[in-house]
Amino acid sequence: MLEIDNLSHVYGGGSPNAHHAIEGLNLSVAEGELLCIVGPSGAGKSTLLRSIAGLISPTGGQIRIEGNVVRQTPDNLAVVFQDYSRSLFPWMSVVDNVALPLRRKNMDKRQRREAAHEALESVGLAGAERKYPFQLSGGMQQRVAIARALAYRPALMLMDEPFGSVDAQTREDLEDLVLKVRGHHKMTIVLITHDIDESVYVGDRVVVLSKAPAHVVGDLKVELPTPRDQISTREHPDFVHLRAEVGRLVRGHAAV
Amino acid sequence: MLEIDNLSHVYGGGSPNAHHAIEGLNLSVAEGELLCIVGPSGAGKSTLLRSIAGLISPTGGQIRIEGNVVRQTPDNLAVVFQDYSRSLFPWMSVVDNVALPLRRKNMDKRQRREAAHEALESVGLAGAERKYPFQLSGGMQQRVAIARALAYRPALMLMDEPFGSVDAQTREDLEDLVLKVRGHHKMTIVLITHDIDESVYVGDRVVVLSKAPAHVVGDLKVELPTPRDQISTREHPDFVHLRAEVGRLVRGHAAV
Amino acid sequence: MSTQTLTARVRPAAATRWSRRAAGVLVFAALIELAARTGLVDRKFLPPATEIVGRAVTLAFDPVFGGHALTSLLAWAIGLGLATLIAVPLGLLLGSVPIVDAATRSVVEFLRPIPSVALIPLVALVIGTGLQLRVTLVVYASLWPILYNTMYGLRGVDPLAKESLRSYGFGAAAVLLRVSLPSSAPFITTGVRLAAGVALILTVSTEIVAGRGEGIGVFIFFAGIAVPARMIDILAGVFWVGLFGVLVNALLVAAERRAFRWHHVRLGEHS
Amino acid sequence: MRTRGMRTTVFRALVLVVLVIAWEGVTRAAGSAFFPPPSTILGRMHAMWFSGPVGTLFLTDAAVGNILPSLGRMFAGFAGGALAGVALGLALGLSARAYDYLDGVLQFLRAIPPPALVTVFLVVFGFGLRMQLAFIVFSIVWPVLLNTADGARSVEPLHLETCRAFRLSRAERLFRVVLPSALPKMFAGLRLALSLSLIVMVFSELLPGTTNGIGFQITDAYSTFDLPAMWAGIVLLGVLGYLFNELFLVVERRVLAWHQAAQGPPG
Amino acid sequence: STGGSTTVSSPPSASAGGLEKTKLKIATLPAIDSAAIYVAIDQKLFEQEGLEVTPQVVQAAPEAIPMMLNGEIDAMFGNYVSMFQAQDKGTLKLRILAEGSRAAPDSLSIMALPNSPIKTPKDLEGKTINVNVLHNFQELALAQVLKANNVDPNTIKYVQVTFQNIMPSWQGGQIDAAYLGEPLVTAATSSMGARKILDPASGPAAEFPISGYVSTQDWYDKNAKTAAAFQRAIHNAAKLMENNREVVAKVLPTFTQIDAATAATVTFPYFSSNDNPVRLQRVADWMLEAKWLTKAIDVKALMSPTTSG
Ligand SMILES: Nc1ncnc2c1ncn2[C@@H]1O[C@H](COP(=O)(O)OP(=O)(O)OP(=O)(O)O)[C@@H](O)[C@H]1O
Ligand SMILES: Nc1ncnc2c1ncn2[C@@H]1O[C@H](COP(=O)(O)OP(=O)(O)OP(=O)(O)O)[C@@H](O)[C@H]1O
Ligand SMILES: [Mg+2]
Ligand SMILES: [Mg+2]
Repeated sequence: MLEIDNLSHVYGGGSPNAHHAIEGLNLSVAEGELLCIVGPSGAGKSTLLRSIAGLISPTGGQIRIEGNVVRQTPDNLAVVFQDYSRSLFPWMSVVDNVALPLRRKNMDKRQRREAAHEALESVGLAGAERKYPFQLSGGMQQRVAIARALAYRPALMLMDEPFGSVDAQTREDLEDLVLKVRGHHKMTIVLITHDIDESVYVGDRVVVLSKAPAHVVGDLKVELPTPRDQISTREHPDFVHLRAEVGRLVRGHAAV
Repeated sequence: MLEIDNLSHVYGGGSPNAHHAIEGLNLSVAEGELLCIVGPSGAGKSTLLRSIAGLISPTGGQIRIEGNVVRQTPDNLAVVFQDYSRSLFPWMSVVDNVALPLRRKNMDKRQRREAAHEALESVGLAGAERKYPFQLSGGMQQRVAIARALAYRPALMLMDEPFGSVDAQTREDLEDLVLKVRGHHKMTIVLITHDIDESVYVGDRVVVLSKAPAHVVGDLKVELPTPRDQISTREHPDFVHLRAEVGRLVRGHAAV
Repeated sequence: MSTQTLTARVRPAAATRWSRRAAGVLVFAALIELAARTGLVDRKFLPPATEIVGRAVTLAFDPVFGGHALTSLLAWAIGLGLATLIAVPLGLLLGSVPIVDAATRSVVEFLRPIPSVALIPLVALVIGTGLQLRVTLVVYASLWPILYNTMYGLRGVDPLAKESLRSYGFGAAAVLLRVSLPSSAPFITTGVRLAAGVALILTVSTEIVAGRGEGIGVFIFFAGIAVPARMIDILAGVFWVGLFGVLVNALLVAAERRAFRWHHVRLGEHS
Repeated sequence: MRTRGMRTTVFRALVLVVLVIAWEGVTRAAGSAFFPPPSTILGRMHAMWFSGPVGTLFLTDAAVGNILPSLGRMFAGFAGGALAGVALGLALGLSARAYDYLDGVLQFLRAIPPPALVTVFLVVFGFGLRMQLAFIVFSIVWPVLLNTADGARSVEPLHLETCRAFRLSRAERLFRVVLPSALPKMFAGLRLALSLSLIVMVFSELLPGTTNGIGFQITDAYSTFDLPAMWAGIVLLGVLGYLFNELFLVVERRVLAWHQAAQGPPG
Repeated sequence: STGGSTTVSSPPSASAGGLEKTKLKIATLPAIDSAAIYVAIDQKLFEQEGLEVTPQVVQAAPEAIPMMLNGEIDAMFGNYVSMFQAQDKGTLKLRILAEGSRAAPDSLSIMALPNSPIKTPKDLEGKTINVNVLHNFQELALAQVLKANNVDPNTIKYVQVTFQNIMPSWQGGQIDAAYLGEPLVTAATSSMGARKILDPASGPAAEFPISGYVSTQDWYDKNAKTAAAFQRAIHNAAKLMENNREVVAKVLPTFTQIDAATAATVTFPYFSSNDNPVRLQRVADWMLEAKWLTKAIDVKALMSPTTSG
């Protein structure tokens, strides 16, 4: 579904303090796969995600989605940004924020509202529909951003640290929610996370990026039994083993 | 050092959709203590922090710092906001962002720069001084906010999920950094976190808040050997026990 | 500068605010009154405030003055409305398509500093001198504040908000209408408020120079060519113009507060 | 980057040339005395202002005696108006108290047509330069004032909270936080005020007692029906406005570099 | 209360047929000089000619030229100096329909305040004097009179001051002597005790022609008979006004800001009851002498012979 070929990205190209964020990165994601990306802070993960979404154009290499080179934002894509609070529209209520992208779908107003409502409920924000983003706590805002992406039911979902601001319990619920939705609607998901346990728990595959300039230094298939379960999966010996493996890769390359 | 007496906060008081964020919260923090606060998303943790910092005035109860009722922002206080990216000034370079609050201290320009430089180095941003916030990754911005608070060397430091956006390795480094600084400069620290392991690892005490309206449902003293160590402390039987205890408290009250 | 205290940005009670406003206005009026009564300025040329207001009140019941006022009002309203209708879309275009901005900038910047007085004979020749002359000049002058506030407002839109919508496959036009426009709407409204004042000034000024018999400006002109000049009438006319300006501004501010509640509440100005 | 800048410059010049040619064509075809073709206007501009000796940079006496005083008045008025607008705007934007006290009066003054108050200005300020400057300042202060107030009021709340948390002094908060974040909006007001100051400069030269200036030449030309001379004045104003604006943009780009960079490419 | 319209003789037969146009819009100024047209309306003189004239007050004469060019009005009342300048610059192909006003003694005046050191015309040398519009008939006439009084006109500094601001500028000392027209002359004399220094409409500039009714050559070519009828009505009005202050005083408050009391006392200009190219040629010649014209103007060619009795 998604192929990344020798991707490079340089910020401020030409200037003396140009920054090579990504260099020679190769990666491919199969249809329906849930790929987790982990890597040190400032590696270039968000840059990679923005490139896939067609929001910035790479300075080298190519990204293809279903065979088509990404030149602008591909159809049927949803992004949960790392800076979730700024990605919400302050002039709209929470439910309107979630419903807005659904205008791209063939839905009438009532259907959009319903879908938005349902998505908000699934992230535990049933009572907050009529509030404005600034009236919500950080974690609640983050969940609105997740609900917006989920309601959209994209073919490809890109999530940049989507669960960073919620408490442990909610986080587990959201992980399971993503797994459930993925199963129902055959989405392909690329999820960036700093939580190594999380990457192994939700991922079909975990890719480890190096420090900047980012490239792939580890690519592990996660073959844990499905459906996953917060208690049994995390106790599975493979889980413990994979987690340690990913941890080693991240640490090893962060220190370089 | 810090005493909170029967604190309440209602948002939008008077209006039909008033929100009781905090109700009847009592808490006291000793000089030099590192208190961790955990609780479900939307509980009212950030609200509590803002009240302590004198940024909002509580609708009920009282907060005292060193015996004085907080009416405006107390002296010698530093805050790391949850919405770190918005709390940085986009028109200033990273080093200027960190150096700005130091004008309150008796330092000349060179000293301020040096202190800022040192703080940035300690959070692993030695190369990024001359960049502007928008040129940094999410995790790097968060570390700038931390560096700004650290460089200030406040008597009371309030941190709202300060390590949410950094990778596992960096997170551990920053935890140790906070512990180290605290030891050197006798700060009192209140730290909000969603990571239960983290709360037990860095905290002298962990307070668990309930769902909104927030009040204290658990208050555990952490009596682990110091100095703490990422590997041995986390393997300590007390650690494992405390972690489970905090987890139970959070989950129990999140579900209510 | 009260932000250092806890009550920062909490707006005081409406009664307090209105009494402060009234105090401000009274002090201003008292200054004029004093200047005239103490002979600081010749009261032939600046009569005391009480006399001005007294005359203004009687004017309010004068049907001739009412006719003048209605004429001016009509030109003002049409001019400001047209200016808004032209300038907002134009600002959106210039602010979002750099190539259009680049192409038109030299022309726009060339036209902007041309004073409307110099244009009066030219416009009069081409389109005639009735209401259309006034309206044209009003549109020409009040276009700019709206245009520039729209363009500068667009620049302040959070790029991440725009990216959010783009990532869902919305095109440039949709992003412009659904993100950039609402996000910069408060600042555009400030531009409209500015333009409302400019339009008022232009309406009356054009009438003073070339009113063709109707409008508050003509009333002022005639009061000026009397011997001796009826300063009291001039200033009473000015008083009504100023009062109308205050009224329009208050209405626009109130409308803005309603329409962009999210903006003001977020900024902590609880109303 | 640089080549793109070059290309837009060339493009803009091209647009300008095409427009001037069209203008020439249309006015020649129309043949109205009120609309002389640009070639005639340019000829007149040259004869009037730019055919002087090398020693004065080709400026004629008329140019030195009219353009320079006008520019002086304009810049002095602009500086005064900009300063007053920024100061008042900040006060209004930051202090609810100042806003309440001043709002009514300022909104009243803002709507007043200056031509109606010429006599009052004359009595208060007297003939000549002082009155002219007062006139310019009074007219151009409003866009700066309103936009500055808007900018000062819309500072990101978390920035202000950060200031308070770190107990920055008022001056630091004002100069390091409020001002920079209001700056983009202030610049919109300043840019409006700049061209407005040219316009009002012309108006001010219609005031009693004026004996020189571009505006004076324009009105004198029209009252004697010397339309090419009037157009010469208009074109000169346009050119000056264009040049000042370019200069302004250079300053703005420098001052707001962070803003433009943080905003990313437009669109 | 009509001023006796029956005394005016006019050939009604001439108006009966053949007028190209019967409804006319004429731009006038809110000043005494424009009185003839209002008297003609008031006394139904236009009616007798088969014309229906609507005056359109404008605030300054140059404003009316675009209106005339685009057909909003048929003719206008304007001062000759401006009109000749427009003719000279090619802005307008001028046609004078009828003469209007000429300066009468004491209708214009150079005045000084009671405590001013200016006593005689000679004292005006190097002084600042106001005019309504620069380079216009005020300067033209005064220059001739000053020369006749042995004063160098080139030493005078003229500043343009709008009507309304003459008094404050004068009292504020920003002008040394004031160049006033009626009704200011009367007002300054009575209320401020101002002294007359010089009459700019005396000597060589006596009965100096100030303003007239003009249209474009183009309009005249299409409406020759209407123009003749218009001229007759204006001349008849002027005749009526010659010995009859009341007809003038009656109309003044309707289009100027002069009240009835003032109207009864002010000095009127002369209203021309026939057209005389010779006296008008003087204006053009002086303008040429002052280099306000680039070439000579043959005024006669712009005028029609007087057709009224
Ligand atoms: N607009 C920009 N201009 C210049 N440099 C940039 C820009 N955006 C990002 N960078 C640099 O690119 C590098 C990668 O940034 P990116 O945001 O992709 O990191 P990341 O892997 O998402 O990190 P984190 O986990 O901290 O969010 C960083 O070093 C950052 O400084
Ligand atoms: N400005 C506001 N107006 C109205 N309600 C608010 C406002 N700010 C916060 N709230 C509400 O108060 C509650 C507590 O918010 P707070 O930000 O303190 O939560 P939190 O514990 O920090 O949550 P999180 O862990 O998600 O950041 C939330 O339910 C939120 O909706
Ligand atoms: Mg990132
Ligand atoms: Mg929070």
